[in-house]
Amino acid sequence: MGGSGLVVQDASVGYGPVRALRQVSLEVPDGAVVAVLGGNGAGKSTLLRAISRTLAFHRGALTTGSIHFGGRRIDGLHADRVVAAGVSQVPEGRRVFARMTVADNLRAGALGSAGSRSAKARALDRVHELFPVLAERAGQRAGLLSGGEQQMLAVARALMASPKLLLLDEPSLGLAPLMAARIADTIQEINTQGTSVLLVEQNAALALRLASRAYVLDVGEVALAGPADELSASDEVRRRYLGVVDETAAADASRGVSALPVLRRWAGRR
Amino acid sequence: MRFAGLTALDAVSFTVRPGTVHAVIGPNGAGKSTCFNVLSGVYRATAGSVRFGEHELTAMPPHRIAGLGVARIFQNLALPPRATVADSLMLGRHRLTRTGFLAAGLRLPSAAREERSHRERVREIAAFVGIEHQLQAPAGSLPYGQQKLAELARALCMEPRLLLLDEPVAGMTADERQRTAAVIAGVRDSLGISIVLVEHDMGVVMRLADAVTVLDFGRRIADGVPSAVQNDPAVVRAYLGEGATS
Amino acid sequence: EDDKGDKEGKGGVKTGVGVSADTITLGVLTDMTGVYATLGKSVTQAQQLYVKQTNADGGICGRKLKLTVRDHGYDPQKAVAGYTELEPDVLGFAQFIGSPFVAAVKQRVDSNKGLVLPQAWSANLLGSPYVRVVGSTYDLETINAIDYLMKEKGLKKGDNLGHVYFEGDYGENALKGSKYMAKKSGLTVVEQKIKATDNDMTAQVAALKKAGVKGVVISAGPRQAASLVGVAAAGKFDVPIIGNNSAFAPQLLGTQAGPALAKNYYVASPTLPIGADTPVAKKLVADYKAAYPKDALDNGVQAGWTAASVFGEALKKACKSKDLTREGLDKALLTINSYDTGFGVTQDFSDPKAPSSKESVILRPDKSVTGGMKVAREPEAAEAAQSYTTGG
Amino acid sequence: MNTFVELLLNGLSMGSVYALIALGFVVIFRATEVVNFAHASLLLAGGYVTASLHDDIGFWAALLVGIAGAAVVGAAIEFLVMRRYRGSDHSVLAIVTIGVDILLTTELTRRLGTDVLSLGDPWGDSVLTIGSVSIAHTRIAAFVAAALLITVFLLAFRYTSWGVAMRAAAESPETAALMGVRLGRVSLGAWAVAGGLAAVAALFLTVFPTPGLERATSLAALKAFPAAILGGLDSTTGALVGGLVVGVTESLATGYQSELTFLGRGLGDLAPYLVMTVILLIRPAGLFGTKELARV
Amino acid sequence: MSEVLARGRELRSRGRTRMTRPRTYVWIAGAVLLLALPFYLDRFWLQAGLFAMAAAIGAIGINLLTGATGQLSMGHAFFLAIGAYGYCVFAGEGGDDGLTGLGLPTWIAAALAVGVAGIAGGLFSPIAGRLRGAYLGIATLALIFIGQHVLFNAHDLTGGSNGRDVPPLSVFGITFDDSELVVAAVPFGASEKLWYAGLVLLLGCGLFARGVLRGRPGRAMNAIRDHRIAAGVIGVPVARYRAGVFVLSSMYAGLAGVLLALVFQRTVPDYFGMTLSLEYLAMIVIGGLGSVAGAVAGAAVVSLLPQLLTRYSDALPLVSAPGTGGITPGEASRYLYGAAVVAVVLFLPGGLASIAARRSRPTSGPTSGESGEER
Ligand SMILES: Nc1ncnc2c1ncn2[C@@H]1O[C@H](COP(=O)(O)OP(=O)(O)OP(=O)(O)O)[C@@H](O)[C@H]1O
Ligand SMILES: Nc1ncnc2c1ncn2[C@@H]1O[C@H](COP(=O)(O)OP(=O)(O)OP(=O)(O)O)[C@@H](O)[C@H]1O
Ligand SMILES: [Mg+2]
Ligand SMILES: [Mg+2]
Repeated sequence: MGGSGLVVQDASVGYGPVRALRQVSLEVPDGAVVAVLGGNGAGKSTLLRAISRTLAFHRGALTTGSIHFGGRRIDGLHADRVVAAGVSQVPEGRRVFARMTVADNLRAGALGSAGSRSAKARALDRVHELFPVLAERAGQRAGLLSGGEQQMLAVARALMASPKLLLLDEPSLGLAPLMAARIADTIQEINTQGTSVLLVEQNAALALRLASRAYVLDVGEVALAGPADELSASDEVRRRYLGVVDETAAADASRGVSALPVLRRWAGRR
Repeated sequence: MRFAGLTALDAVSFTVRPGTVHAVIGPNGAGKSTCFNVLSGVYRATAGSVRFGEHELTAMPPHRIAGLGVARIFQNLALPPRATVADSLMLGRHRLTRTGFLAAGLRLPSAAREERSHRERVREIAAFVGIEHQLQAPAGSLPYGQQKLAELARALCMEPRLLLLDEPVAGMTADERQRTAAVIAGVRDSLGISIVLVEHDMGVVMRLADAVTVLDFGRRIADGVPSAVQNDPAVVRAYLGEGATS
Repeated sequence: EDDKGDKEGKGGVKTGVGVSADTITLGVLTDMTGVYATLGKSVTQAQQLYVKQTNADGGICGRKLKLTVRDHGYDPQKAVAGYTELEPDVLGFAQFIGSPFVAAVKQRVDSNKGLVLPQAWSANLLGSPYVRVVGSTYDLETINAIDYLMKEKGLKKGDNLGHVYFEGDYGENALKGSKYMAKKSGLTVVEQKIKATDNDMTAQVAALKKAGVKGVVISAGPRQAASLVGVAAAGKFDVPIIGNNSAFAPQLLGTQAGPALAKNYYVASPTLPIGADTPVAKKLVADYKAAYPKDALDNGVQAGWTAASVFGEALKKACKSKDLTREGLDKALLTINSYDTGFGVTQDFSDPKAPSSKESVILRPDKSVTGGMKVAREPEAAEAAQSYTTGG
Repeated sequence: MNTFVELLLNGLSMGSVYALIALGFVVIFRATEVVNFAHASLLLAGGYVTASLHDDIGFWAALLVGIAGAAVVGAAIEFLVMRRYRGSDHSVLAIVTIGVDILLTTELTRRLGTDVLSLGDPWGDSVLTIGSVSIAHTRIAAFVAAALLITVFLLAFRYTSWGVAMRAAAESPETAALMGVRLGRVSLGAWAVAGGLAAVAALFLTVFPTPGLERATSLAALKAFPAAILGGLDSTTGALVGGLVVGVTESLATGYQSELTFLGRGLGDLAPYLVMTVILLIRPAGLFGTKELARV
Repeated sequence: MSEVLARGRELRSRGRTRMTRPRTYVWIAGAVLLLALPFYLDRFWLQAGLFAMAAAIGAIGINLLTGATGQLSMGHAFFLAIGAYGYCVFAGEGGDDGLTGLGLPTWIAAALAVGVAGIAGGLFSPIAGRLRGAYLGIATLALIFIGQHVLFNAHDLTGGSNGRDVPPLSVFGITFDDSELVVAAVPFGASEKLWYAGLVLLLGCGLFARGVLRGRPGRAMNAIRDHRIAAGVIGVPVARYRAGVFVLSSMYAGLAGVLLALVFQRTVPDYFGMTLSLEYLAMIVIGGLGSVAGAVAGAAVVSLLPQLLTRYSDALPLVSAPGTGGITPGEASRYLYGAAVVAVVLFLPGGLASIAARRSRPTSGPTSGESGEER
């Protein structure tokens, strides 16, 4: 365990009978940005849950393997202890505290951090300049924010804890291109400030641009792993995750249709 | 559309031609979902009106609007996590079925017949969307992307005449996006229903949309065919950002 | 029902349900975990004491007495279930707490003829030859109480009389009494209905004050009485306050309210207090203290004892006439017309329509005597009470 | 007229006791969204400890121990029982508290037996009389205590992270855990606090004008339901206002009973519920409660 | 009883072909047993059973409302009261001790009582429609207090604190009273006869509720519980459905009330208090939210347990005679009851119904906890 940072060693996860991860090993060196790609159900979120110890909330459990952070073993800790250890996560699908105000959501984000009041204040300012809308809406209840605004809040909330390692589960989900770009810049920025990042992202182009290293999960197993640029070169990745750019809408659509069973109108309609 | 203080939608107007995909795009918080909420009766417009064919939707309760064949998928998933996908889809059939408390309670043959025929149709639609093998799984255990598909299927189960899609491909990988895009195109072509599409993935928008409306701060800043809109400087400034096109 | 076929028992005594060659089984449906727990506990313990002693001196009719106790915790379902369970195996019920429940099984009692002595003094329970109220009913008690206020405490024609009473059988029956008395002697009753959950009588006192009442009757629980008296005293509202038998518990004398109670509170009771210096009373006190050192000597004790001894007396009479069947027991009871339970009041059971006595003793709290009660007026029935037809 | 004033005052003072009880509900609801039916037995526990100790160690010490004791009981309930159910449906948890309540109440009433215990408070039955209006010292004390405690909690919730942690934990345990909230601690704390509050409430429930602590004391906890609800189940201010409203309604309904005979007598404990229903019709989440969201 | 239904449920969830045979045997065995009981058990047991059946009917009702539609109700006892007293008023002969009574044929009276309960539910549903969760729950508590107030004060209708007699039911010339008719040398009193009436009613109610839950209405109800707004957008008339369910569950309560009244032979106002409402909640939680079998199982437990504990209280461990300072039988049974409530929920998340579900699905899936719930 010489390598500090995050080390996941052949972790397997099951949700009851459902096997979600098989023998997954992965490493996030200090100060690195590592991306995880994978199709639906590949197990990306599961991986993050395993690291942040929130599997139990989904009736899942780590069956084999170990997870170390900064040389310290963290599987077996409670979720809140993991946070205390400096790992914070942006959960999939926003998960803002809908009934609390934006401001309180941000305060909640800072709960886990050991930082001083002033540190928290600074974090808050930074977050506000990143996402001005959150400052405007400080008093509004988070559940009323728009999808994207909620996403921003979710990211901002995680930033409030000023963690050592940031786990991002699809941070650009539902963000406008402009905003997605800004998130990307943010990730770079906090990374340069020394926070290492484990990035699960469907926007593979963006992910691979940011990451130094990337893993590709497929149905619960690591299918590919390597330096980001190598992966982005591999045509498997290009096809599945970067999407084939040079295809016209019409052709593509028609291909899809012919590939799919055509749905006939429903006869039973009166 | 106004909420304490802020104006989420400000005199927005656009028309969706039958059998086309009409994209509504715009920065976060521009008012797209609000627009959907107004269309589907969740919010009541403070001013202005919504017409659907010969019907005036403005003051209708949601279920009436749904009854007219307006279906939508939600930006934040709204699938009951513990119910099986099949049941969620059957719920989509609600407006097309008649069985009431009595009929269901007394298990009248009519109820059974109805149930059977509609389950059949649900299977078709699930297959069409590509989640037939998940029908018996509790929706909550599906990965995010497939839950999105399940929602789409549920909307289709309503046999809609107007389909409102709020970020249908969010959280999917590129090829899954293409597949979903194809499904949507397939819906338009094989059922010929009109679709309003809210999506941040310009690729998909460009592929699918026949017309595009761009909102910002609840106001309409552009309207037209995709290619034109894409190069509209206002849109680039407010939404796409330099170089982020395609 | 099947073993109802009466048999010739040993000693040529006809026996039936609940009576075997060597035991007489009596049912006890009590409440030791519900709202009447305080009463139920004392009554039951007293009755068990009675049984123990009777058996000690040879039992009745050469048979030992046996109590089968069921604690229904004032839950109607349990109560009815308890009755259904015990009825086929017991001769009768020496105790049944909760007049609504007694009412609930009344029909069945009439058909199976098993004697029931309810621990409730509501006139609504009268009328059945098999459900017999021991001592004066609440309405009579209230009449006597008011009579005392008028004779001794300067309450007079034309005055307003406050009546604070429980919702339910007890309170409403008492109210009948006060209404009747008011009509008789030109008073106006100011009603204040309360519930068992009300423990703070401040609002009631304020209301009564406003109405300018010259005396107050309280037909509620000890707590309410204590609160009422306390608040009245504190608010310099010193009109005489008198309560029904159930509106006092000696435990109260230990609390804040103690002094006020001793000063200005009276209680109407169907018999002399447990602390009376009759031989029976003295013996009971001694034995009870011995048997249950930890527990207070409240009126429940002698109520329970009285009921038990009445039952015992009836059994003895039935034994004489060689008929321990339910019918026999009933006949026997009807012949008892002047039985002194040892607490100063003679009981007359010859008329099923009437309570066994119309008299009440007026007591007043006193820390020094056992049971915390001493006599303020000897047993007596007001003429209004004589003329009053119960339940009417 | 001054009957009215007297009734009003009495209502307010009684109301402040209800407010204390309601506050207990609110604290637990905030932290766990559970309606706690075991609060009644917590009352009894607190009162019992105080009552059985004051002779030996003096009232104030006894009260402190009582508060501590009740807090421990509360914490124990959370630790031994509620914790096992985390994540279950809220109505399920409510039922569990009922089970707990049955257990505790049975035990405590068994210990209480037929006694009526005094808590040995310093105020006795002395009253403050202004003009023809008199109000018991105990009630003034209750009022002060309630006001104090509730302000304390308001401040605590506003200015410490505790309140945020509570609400986060209540709304989504998983996400809260991701924020580093120690779910166990939060709910444990909440239950302990609720216990302590119950002990204080028990004190004022059992002092003059009520004779003392005995098995029926706990029934008063029911009165706090309408209080907590009409104030808004998750609002401390709500608890106070709700308590006062209930107290006043009850007092007036009783005091003017003879004027309200057409509604049938003994409206005392019905009236608060009627008021509550009306308020809920106008404000479905109570006066100060957070409204339910309407956004998809 | 619950067993049978529970298995019935599986019959659906598992493949029919393979399962049917053993299941049907269980069905038949259970049925025969239940039909035979009156010939062997004495009145206490039959009465206990009847209480349980009535409770089961009520529990099914509240499970439709709270379990399946997510509307927490603590006012169930109120509707039971309406059923019970409604029956008395409709069927009772007027006049006797100043009680109003319409003296209708008893079976009509029963039907009317159920109807009235339903109407009462309908009248309350506008309020219910505005409230949610705990707020709704405690708002419904108001019903209890109103109910109690009326029961105690509207003397000429309710007979006040001592309640009023319940005229025995009579249908097809059979009168369900104690006038003994002897069947196979066994005297048939009220309980014996009512037993069969109870069985029929319970079976009917159970099947009806299952039909509702499995079918279109059930899905709509669940949707309302899980995501109200979405349900509306998908085309479920939310307000109407909530009202509908409220009416339906009130009717179940009403029927339960009628049956209870017939068993009690006297209505007792104290009975229809808050405790009863909470017991009904306990039933569905213990049995399993949202499932019919669960409701029945829960009802059996919650209503039988206390009676049995009381009956055998002397036999309970470490009890001592009253006065000796130890635990009295009554207290002991309270302890056990409380402990049972906690324990059942603790060890069977998803309620008793989940046992059945587990057995049918040994590899407990991620949501096996809830698999008792029909969704
Ligand atoms: N709570 C759960 N119960 C049962 N199975 C689950 C649960 N959550 C996830 N799974 C299963 O685990 C596998 C991995 O799910 P996961 O959510 O990690 O995929 P993902 O890579 O995050 O997909 P997406 O990109 O759509 O978020 C999937 O097959 C999913 O069905
Ligand atoms: N019920 C509400 N109360 C208050 N504000 C609201 C409400 N609903 C929406 N808003 C505000 O209106 C604005 C528009 O919201 P909307 O959800 O329509 O944005 P959007 O275009 O869907 O953005 P996104 O692309 O992020 O989903 C947002 O700023 C949001 O905060
Ligand atoms: Mg995921
Ligand atoms: Mg949106």
